[in-house]
Amino acid sequence: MSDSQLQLIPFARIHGEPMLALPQDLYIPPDALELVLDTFQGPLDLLLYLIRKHNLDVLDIPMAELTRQYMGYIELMQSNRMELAAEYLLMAAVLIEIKSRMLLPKISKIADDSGEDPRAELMRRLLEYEQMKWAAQQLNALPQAERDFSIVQVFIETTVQERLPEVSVEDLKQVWLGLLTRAKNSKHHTIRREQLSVREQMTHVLRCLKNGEYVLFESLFELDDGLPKMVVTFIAILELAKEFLVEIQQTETFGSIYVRTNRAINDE
Amino acid sequence: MSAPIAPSTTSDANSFEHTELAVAEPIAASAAASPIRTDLFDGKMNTDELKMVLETALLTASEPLPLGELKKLSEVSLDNRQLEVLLNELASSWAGRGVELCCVASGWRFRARPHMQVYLDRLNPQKPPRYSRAVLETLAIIAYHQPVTRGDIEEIRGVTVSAQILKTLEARGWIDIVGTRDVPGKPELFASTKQLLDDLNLRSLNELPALQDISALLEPEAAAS
Amino acid sequence: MSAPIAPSTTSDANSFEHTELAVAEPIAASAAASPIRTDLFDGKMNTDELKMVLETALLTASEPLPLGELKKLSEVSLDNRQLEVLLNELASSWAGRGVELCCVASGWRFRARPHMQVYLDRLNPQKPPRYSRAVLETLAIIAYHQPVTRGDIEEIRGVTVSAQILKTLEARGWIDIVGTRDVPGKPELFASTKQLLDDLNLRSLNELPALQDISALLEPEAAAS
Repeated sequence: MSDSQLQLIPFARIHGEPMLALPQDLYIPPDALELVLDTFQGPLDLLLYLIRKHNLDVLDIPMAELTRQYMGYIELMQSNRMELAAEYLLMAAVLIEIKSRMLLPKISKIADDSGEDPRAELMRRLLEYEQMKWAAQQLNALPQAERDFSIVQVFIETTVQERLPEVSVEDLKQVWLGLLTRAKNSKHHTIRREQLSVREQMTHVLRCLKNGEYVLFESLFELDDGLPKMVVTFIAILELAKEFLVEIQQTETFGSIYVRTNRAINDE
Repeated sequence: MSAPIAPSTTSDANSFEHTELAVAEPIAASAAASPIRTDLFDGKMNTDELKMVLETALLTASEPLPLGELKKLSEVSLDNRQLEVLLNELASSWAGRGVELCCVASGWRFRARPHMQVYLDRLNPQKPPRYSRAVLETLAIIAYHQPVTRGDIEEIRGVTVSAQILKTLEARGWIDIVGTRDVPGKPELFASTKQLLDDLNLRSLNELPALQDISALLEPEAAAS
Repeated sequence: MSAPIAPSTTSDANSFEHTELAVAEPIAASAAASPIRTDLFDGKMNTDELKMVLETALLTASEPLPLGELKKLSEVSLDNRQLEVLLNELASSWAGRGVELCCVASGWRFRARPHMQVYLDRLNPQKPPRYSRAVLETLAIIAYHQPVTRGDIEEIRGVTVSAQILKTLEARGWIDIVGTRDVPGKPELFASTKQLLDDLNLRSLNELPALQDISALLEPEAAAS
């Protein structure tokens, strides 16, 4: 095991054996080639691998050597009839172009590109890619929610306080207004204006009579209520009688007056 | 590996916070040093440390955790009783806070105390649900025109009133049956309840906007339409 | 009905638990009596009570809570600085426990400390998927070079970027489309989200690991551009 092998994650496993580094002579067992290629993210990644593996200087790439090694891979891939990604072929063309430009004598330089190294663009791309490759590893190393730490979320029992629809006096008023408008427009019936307190008292009286027993007429009045309320109660009882909701009985003149609901009568 | 969980020796309730801090410190420190720490305590996790782990697990769990699950958190094997002692101690340490640890059917879980709901609602001001127009109109007719039968309501609204609407209002405690009208079929008479007045913050039905006022409002509007 | 809550008079730190209990009791009691209690403290909610409400809200929130949201919990109007003082005090009170209060990009939230994960994993053995190098490199390019088009990413990586990779990152909520570049084809511009920072427990993009400086290696022109 060499030192470099220790630092490398296995590229692939061939017949169960971990493949830690690519062989020096670039020979790759045919059944491993696909796996090996899968480990490279593309031509830039492959080039970086070759450069770093052979301790080449990114800033002074020996183009001939790098191109030769790169082409070795391409040939291997093609001889195995692997579907070669177009990017790999494009990169091969770029490498050959750079190599050929470097072979040209300097004086024959046509356009004034300020003496720029033909490798400059490749260098920039390699460094930029390497920077992002490194950044990706750093990002992945950061503790990540759910993978490396958990988020606190305490349960709230929302069912404890189920929110019921709320109704305001204003709602009721608006709805009633709407009903009155509709009634007015349709004119099928009229809604009488009534003293609400009489209606309220009618309900009150009906509640007092709810159990169906005869109730003393006087007991429906509360002296503490004051005269207006007593009058309203009286009108309410008369109204109930008029609507056949209650029955008022007096068995003898000046005798006790009893009131009971018609429901009680009907139940008999 | 088999160090028994000793009951907490500090009996002074006031020193609780301090005890916990002192115990917790080495964990945090060593955690930074090594990412893999299952063997850190070498089976010697003490009661306070275990309680901290239990607390953390319960705070992050999305479901109640049964005792069987919680046992997995301990390096020493605990029986249900021992675990429950710890959980009850943990629950007590949350007394008086906005969140409590409780035991429900499927296990233990933290939950917000119900009285905190009113504050939490400020963060999510969900619109309270509203009743349909049919329900509101029925309620208005019963409130203003009581006692009324279903037939009366239908006559005023001009459409049939489903039993469901009346049931909704009865379930809410806002209307009830106060009698029957003595006509064929003996229809039930509906009236509004004290509960409705309470919920509307009224002392009596008289405090509902008076019909006269409404008709005053109504005339120009009806004329306009 | 309007009994004001007297501010805590005990200054002894050890009696904290007791103080809190004594203060919290009337809240619970009156909550049961009346469902509407926003006016209960009559604007006099004290610091400890406010901290309890903040703590409860933060413990129960499903997302980090920004200062603007947290302010809604206070009955008195607080500025950001005052609120942050309280939040930092709250965070300190959790020192040495398994859970901590952190400030991340979208706001404040509680999380379990990373060293607790080894215990929590015993309850939930399945882990979220680890992302492939292609996904991670794409994420890094978007995070560090944003806003970028798919073409920009392909240019840097030297290979085509599959739609699946971008979809994976979008589904995780880590990237989104922030616009289109005004060139033929109107390619979409991708940027990283607050969710990414939240998930990495960071407050801003500045807290991402610093990049290796390549400009120094390259020509001055290249560095300037």
